[in-house]
Amino acid sequence: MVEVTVDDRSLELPVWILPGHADGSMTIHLGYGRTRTGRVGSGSGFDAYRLRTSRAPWHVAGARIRKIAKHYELASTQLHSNIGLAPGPNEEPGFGVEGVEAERRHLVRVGTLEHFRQEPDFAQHMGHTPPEGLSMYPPWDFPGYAWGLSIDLGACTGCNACVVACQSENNIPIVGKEMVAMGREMHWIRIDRYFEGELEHPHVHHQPVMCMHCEQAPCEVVCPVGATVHSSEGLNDMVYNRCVGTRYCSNNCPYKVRRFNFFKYNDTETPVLELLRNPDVTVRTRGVMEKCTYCVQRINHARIEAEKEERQIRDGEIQTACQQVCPTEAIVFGDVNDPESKVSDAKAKPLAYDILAELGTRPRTSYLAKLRNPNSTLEES
Amino acid sequence: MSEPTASTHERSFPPPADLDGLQSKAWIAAGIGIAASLAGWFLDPTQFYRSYLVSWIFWLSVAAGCLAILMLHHLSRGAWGLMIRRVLEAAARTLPFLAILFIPIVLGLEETYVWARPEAAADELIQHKAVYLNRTAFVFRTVVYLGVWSFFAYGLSRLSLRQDRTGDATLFRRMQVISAPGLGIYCLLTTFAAVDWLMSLDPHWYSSLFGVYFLGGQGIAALAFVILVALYLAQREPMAGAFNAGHFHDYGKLLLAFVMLWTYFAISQLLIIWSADLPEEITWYLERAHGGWKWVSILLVLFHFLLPFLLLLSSDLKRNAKALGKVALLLLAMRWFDVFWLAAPSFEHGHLSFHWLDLATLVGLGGIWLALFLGQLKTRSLVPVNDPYLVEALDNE
Amino acid sequence: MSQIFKPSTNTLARVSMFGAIFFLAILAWVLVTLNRSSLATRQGIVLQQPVPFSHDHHVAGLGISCLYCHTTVEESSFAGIPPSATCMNCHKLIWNESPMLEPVRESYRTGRPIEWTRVHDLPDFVYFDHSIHVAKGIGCASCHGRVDQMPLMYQAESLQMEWCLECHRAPEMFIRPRTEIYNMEWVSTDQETEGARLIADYRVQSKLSCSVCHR
Amino acid sequence: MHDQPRHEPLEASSLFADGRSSRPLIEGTVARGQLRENRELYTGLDAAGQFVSDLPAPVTRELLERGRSRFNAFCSPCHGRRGDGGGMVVQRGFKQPQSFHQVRLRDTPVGYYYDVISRGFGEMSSYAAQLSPQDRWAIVAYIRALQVSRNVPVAELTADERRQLEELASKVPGAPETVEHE
Amino acid sequence: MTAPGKPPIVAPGHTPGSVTDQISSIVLTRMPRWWWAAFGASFALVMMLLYALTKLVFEGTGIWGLNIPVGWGFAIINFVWWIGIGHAGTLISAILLLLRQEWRTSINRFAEAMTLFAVACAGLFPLIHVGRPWLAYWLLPYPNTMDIWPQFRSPLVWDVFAVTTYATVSLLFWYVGLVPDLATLRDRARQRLAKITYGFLSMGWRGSATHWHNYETAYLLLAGLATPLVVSVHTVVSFDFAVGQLPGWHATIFPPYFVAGAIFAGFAMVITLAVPLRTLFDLKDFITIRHLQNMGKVMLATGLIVAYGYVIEIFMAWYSGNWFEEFMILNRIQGPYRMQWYALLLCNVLAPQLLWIKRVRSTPALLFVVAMFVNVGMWLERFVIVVTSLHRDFLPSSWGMYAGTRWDWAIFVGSIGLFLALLFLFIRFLPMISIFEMRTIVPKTQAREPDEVSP
Amino acid sequence: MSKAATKPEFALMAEFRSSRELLHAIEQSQAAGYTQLEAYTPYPIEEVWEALGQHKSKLPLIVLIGGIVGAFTGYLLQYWVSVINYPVNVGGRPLHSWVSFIPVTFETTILFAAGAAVLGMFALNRLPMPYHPVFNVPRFALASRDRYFLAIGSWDPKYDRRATEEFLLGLDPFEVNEVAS
Repeated sequence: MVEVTVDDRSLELPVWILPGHADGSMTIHLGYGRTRTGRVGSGSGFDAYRLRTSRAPWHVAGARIRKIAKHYELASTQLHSNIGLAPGPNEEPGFGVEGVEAERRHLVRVGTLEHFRQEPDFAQHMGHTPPEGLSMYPPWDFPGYAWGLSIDLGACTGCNACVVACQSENNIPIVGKEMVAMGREMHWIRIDRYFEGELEHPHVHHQPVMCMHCEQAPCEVVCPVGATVHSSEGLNDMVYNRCVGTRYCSNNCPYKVRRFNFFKYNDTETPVLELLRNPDVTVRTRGVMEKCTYCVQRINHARIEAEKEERQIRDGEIQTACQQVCPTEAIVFGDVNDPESKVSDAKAKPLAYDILAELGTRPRTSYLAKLRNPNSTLEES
Repeated sequence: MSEPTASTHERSFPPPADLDGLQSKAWIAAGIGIAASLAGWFLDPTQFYRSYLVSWIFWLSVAAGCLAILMLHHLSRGAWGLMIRRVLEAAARTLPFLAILFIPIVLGLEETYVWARPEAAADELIQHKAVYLNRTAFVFRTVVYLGVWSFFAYGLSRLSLRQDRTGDATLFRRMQVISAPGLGIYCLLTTFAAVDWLMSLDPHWYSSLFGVYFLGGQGIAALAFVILVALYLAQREPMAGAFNAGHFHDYGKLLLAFVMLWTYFAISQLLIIWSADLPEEITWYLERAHGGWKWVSILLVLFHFLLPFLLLLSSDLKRNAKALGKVALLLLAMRWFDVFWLAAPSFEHGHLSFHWLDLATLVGLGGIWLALFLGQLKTRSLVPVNDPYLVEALDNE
Repeated sequence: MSQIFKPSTNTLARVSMFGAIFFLAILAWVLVTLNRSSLATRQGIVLQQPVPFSHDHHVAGLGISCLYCHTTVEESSFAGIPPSATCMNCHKLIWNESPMLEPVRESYRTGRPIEWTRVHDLPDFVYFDHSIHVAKGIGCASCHGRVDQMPLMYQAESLQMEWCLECHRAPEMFIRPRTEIYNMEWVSTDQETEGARLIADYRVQSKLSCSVCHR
Repeated sequence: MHDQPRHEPLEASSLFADGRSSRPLIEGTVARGQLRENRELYTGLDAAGQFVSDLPAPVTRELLERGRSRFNAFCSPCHGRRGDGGGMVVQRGFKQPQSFHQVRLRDTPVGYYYDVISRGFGEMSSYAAQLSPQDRWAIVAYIRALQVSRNVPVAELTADERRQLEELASKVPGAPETVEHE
Repeated sequence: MTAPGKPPIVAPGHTPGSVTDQISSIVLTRMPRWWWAAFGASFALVMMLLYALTKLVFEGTGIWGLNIPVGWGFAIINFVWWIGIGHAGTLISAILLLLRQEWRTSINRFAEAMTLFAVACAGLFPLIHVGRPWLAYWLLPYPNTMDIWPQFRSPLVWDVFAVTTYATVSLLFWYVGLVPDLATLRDRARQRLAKITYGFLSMGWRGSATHWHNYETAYLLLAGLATPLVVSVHTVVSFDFAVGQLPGWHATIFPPYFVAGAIFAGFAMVITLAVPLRTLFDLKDFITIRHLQNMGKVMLATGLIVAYGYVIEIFMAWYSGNWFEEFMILNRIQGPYRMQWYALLLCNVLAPQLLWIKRVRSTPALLFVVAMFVNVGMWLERFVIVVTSLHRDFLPSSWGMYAGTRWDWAIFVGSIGLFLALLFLFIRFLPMISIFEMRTIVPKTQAREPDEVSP
Repeated sequence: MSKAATKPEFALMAEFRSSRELLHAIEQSQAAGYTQLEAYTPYPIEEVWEALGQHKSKLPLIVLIGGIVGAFTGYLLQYWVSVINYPVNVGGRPLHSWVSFIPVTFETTILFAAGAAVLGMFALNRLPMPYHPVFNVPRFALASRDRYFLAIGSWDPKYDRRATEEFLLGLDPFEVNEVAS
């Protein structure tokens, strides 16, 4: 921890050094350090208002910083220091290995406009994509709807709106700092952040990751009770009430998008919280696995309405919660069997790619590679 | 019963005279086979090299398997092994000759192995393995495998012969001490040999069970061969009086155990690869499930496992030398199919086809090998007469 | 050594061995039966209600349609329990002094709803939608039984998953013309052919995927 | 998960004094997308505040079918299936409503019927909670159809219909009168 | 038949009568004082186990150190460890019987009991490791009102079948082996209750020729069935991992490698228990140096197979050219759990090499030390397989770390307590050496007629 | 045993000190024409049952049948569950995933076969039978220690209380006892 002193006011704070932050400066978040916000808010964080004056509400110059002998645990879902740099000579072996690995595994695929002009489908050649239909099993047909989703990495700004929208749509419990610190965060969609380039001025890439709804889902095969199986429309169904909680599915999920209720996370006692919850989504109890469902309650609702009117579901009629809130419209959901749908359109683009395609999982969620158009002179400097 | 009794020395077990006749027949078969193979080499060198590789691996697995079973026998000191020890030793002593017979494979390396071809340089994955999969290293390793095996084969044979002469009761202990690390080294080397000779035919594919699977197959090949030789010997003096139903019962049980083991490995590998369905692993099986290869796969399931397994369950059959011989013959034939099934789909990536060169090289190499084997067999007494366990072995019920 | 056991122990020993097997079989049978009995399903059990409302009287006796009270059955997942106002449509003039109906009047006066005891209570992890079933030709009586013959309401079917699947696996055996949805007495003369025709006419897709009911 | 801490429709809630989890709409609030701007459609009144005399929707067979099913479910208990006010509830002592077949009501504009369904009349309560505006108009249309059905001049009947009518009359002496007045 | 230069499998001077008396007297007389102390100590651990389990059921798996990349931890490690240990008993009995290795006789009963108790401990873990243990019965195929069945493609269902079959068959095998001895105890017991109990359990065994004939056939057949069963059980356990896609789990070598590891661990545990027991109960005449030597050899052989597995795993990871595989190995060698990996190599590969030396094989104390190394090493092996593979898998963004909590440890240690407690009860109430089989081999090892015995 | 006086005895039983004596006695009894013999030994001795003419046990057949039943039960259960009763797409695997069905089929095979072996053995041995006349002989307790017994059943056509006893005594037993029924 450090002590920050501005004029005669000082505050003890934990620090987190991130790449790309301007030298000689620090960012302090306001809004924390509260004392009377109830169970969740009280005692969390540090009250930065103590450093703030009405004369200089947003920027303060001349702050002094001093290291103090205290430790404070920070909980983060992105503790993975994803820096695309090899470990330095003085660093512990393994440091920064995540970043090196992320790059080597072609999870985020980025190109420049120049690159794109030369080779439009460059993203599809970055990893190993097995030939289509290569499998030991006879193919399954999805004759009706086939839901799919596409995420444009170029559009994603990492704002986290999708994470919050998903949380409120799907009755996802808030687990608190302790659990997050143990690696038990409960998000059905997460935004993986990767830094690329030099430590001083890295490029930051954001990649939202949710259940890929793999057509050959590794999670399903290993479930002993059939609590996660495929629907006729290609959804990777998660049946909470059938789940006994072996966690085998999570272990076998290459994307690690499944979340487990290690404790009874949902508060079942406080009546006011009952009003908060989406009545169309199960409130999960302890001991069951959960994950992104592509907002299946919305799909079902749309299907029922369409069936009552004896028509097809229209493209865009179903919006997943994450899609609905995405300010940059990076997320597109729809029927991939419909060649006219927006999602089919996105998936047909040359930039489209699947992550970990080499595992033959055939994800229904795919990505559009990120394109940058750097000004070469600016980039140099 | 703990001391060798005098009766052992009274009996001697010289090789029967008609082994010579058999050997001549083997040489004739070898001549015909080799001539045909040479003709094939002129007509279709690629096919010749491929067929030759399959045939060579088949005969090698008989010989090398005999070495493994010999060491297993020394280690376990079971009475079952004594009656066939000389057969095993003779087969194992052919290993250096098989090394010479490997030369054509080296000459045709580019015809059989993708990684040895110039276009392999364009393949990223093969380039990754180039440190391991290159001509020099490949030949060097094969020489090491056969060299080390031959070393053990001759070492054990020499001690065994010395035991015949001196009757030194401590020699069996020395053979045991050699066999313990010997078997371990053997298994390790065979694993790598299987990778080199067979697995690398499809240089993109890998399976860590492959070596063990090949070992299991070798056990069957060797045992089946030994049972056939034992059956042949048991019909002639002096061994006619020595072999009894109990011995064949033991061999049958061992054969059953190896059939089960082989099946176990085969199923394990299939099940693991099938369940995970990883694109880089399944191609190997897909090749063997299409284009006619499916029928070979089914053939292997039925006749390499199911039928022999069911037959060998019966103790009456195991005690009946002739019936057991028929099962052994079937299994030996299936061993060829297995090696063929392991190798051939990776050459062409296409339809199943048999070529007459498959047969020609099999007969040619087989003739040579059998002749060499018989030549080795007839140099010694058919039973290690001074082994302390011999009486027990002869009494075996 | 001398005898420890009497000769009769032999019979006892054998009988007890077979008895054990028999006992286990009986136990299994009892468990299976109990699991499907009304103890587990509440099937056929009349529950205590604040007002002894008789469907028999209102439906069979007066010929009031299901829809008159359960108004949302065609539109929403939930068929709807009528507000006291609906009762009062008639009961402000009829039986308007009956003590039996006092809770209704009180509710109407105060605006505090009558607390009915739920008869058809699916677990909360099951998402049943009335509207689509009604739209696709599944009559009220198919699931709720002959409500018109129930003086007091009870659960007519087990509502267990196997019961749901029975219909979802073979909807043609249960479907009826849309015009007969609220007809309690309707019976098909030729369910199999008629059913198959209706399945095609109504574009019925009987879903068996888990997420159709569980989400 | 059998009983989850969230609200099923009409489930009880311990949070509110009246025990209801389904909260009544607060006065004056309008749900998203349900602002009712079309005055004629939603009130049955025209710009001048007079009852509209034309249906605000095209009269189709479907509309009439819909109207019939709604009428039979919601109106017939009192008004009777024929609209003459002899429903089952009336037979049990409810105040008898007027017959739709009176000349006065035949001439009343459709907006009036809509208004009565929506807001009630006399002992009749409002059916706005049970019936959507569209359904109410459908019922109005059906009432009109009922009224017409009693007043077709014989000349307008087809030959076939006339024959049927005569057959009926021959079987039941004085049938037309009894039918008319029951 | 005794080979030259080998210690005998029964000490000289024994007769069928003396063997019968000595072994049955352990059961029929009072237990020594240390037994009570040892049993009490292990029983205390059982109580701790119960406490921890209660806590677990009421609060949830969250009390363990699990998290999302590492969804399996101590529970599965312990399961595999125990089930591995549970392989030696049936294997010793079955395979050695089939191979006509008579030295098995004096250790088979005790090893089989060990199998049963280890399987009982192992069986506990899959049950408690699930999030909702009260629903674990859904893994069984039974007619139910949901019309939903187990998902037979899942290795966990195979596990259920394999482990229950194994437990059942081991129990039957053990019980069948016990029947003639129960008859012996019935004939020797003094107290009426003991007589009736042993008499009831022995089912009226008379030892007639007909009995023995069918009995021997059954026993041999059971051995023949149990041998592939033993192999299948750990194979199925290995499928729990190998069937997945996870690097470090998905390896075709796993089945034989796990089976060898199981036998390795099982023999180590037999030695761990046999060495003290033969001293404490004065059974050196029956569990001789020869037995210890042989078990040492089996341990060495299986240890070498396990080492072979390590070598092939590393080689194939490189040879595959699959970066995920290569990274998995690199992460074992230099990742955060590298110490566990090195310790595992020390325990499982280096320590057993001492067994090449005959002095080590024939010195009980040294053998015991090596066995302890192997016990620890095999636990570490499962730790490495489960945790190091999971904690860094495909997407670096979801990597994590894992450490057991005190509840993890309490349950692990508690399960050892349970195992020991059951074992102590076993030696209290049942003959830990097969008496009738000892009677069988005594005449062969002792070239003399049995003595006159007064009734 | 007062009962023995009133009821006809069950058998006569001679006790021997060694298996050789027992084998010899069996041979002699058979030579003398006795057929209803039963021998009791403290441990299995193949020669004894061979001498009594028991060669093949029916048990292997029972076990084989058990195994076959088990294999079919296991496989058909899985097939019915996965293909017929509730076919579900699980991770794109075929409904009839025969490869995945191997382990369970194997386990049920073994389970049924082992069950058949144990139950078959008890059935063939007519156990449980806690009471048996031979237990009436006090010294029979030694049959589970180190003594060998030969019993000649009283239903043997050649059986004669006096003559048989004399015959048995002539075989040099340790003792001859009457087995009360």
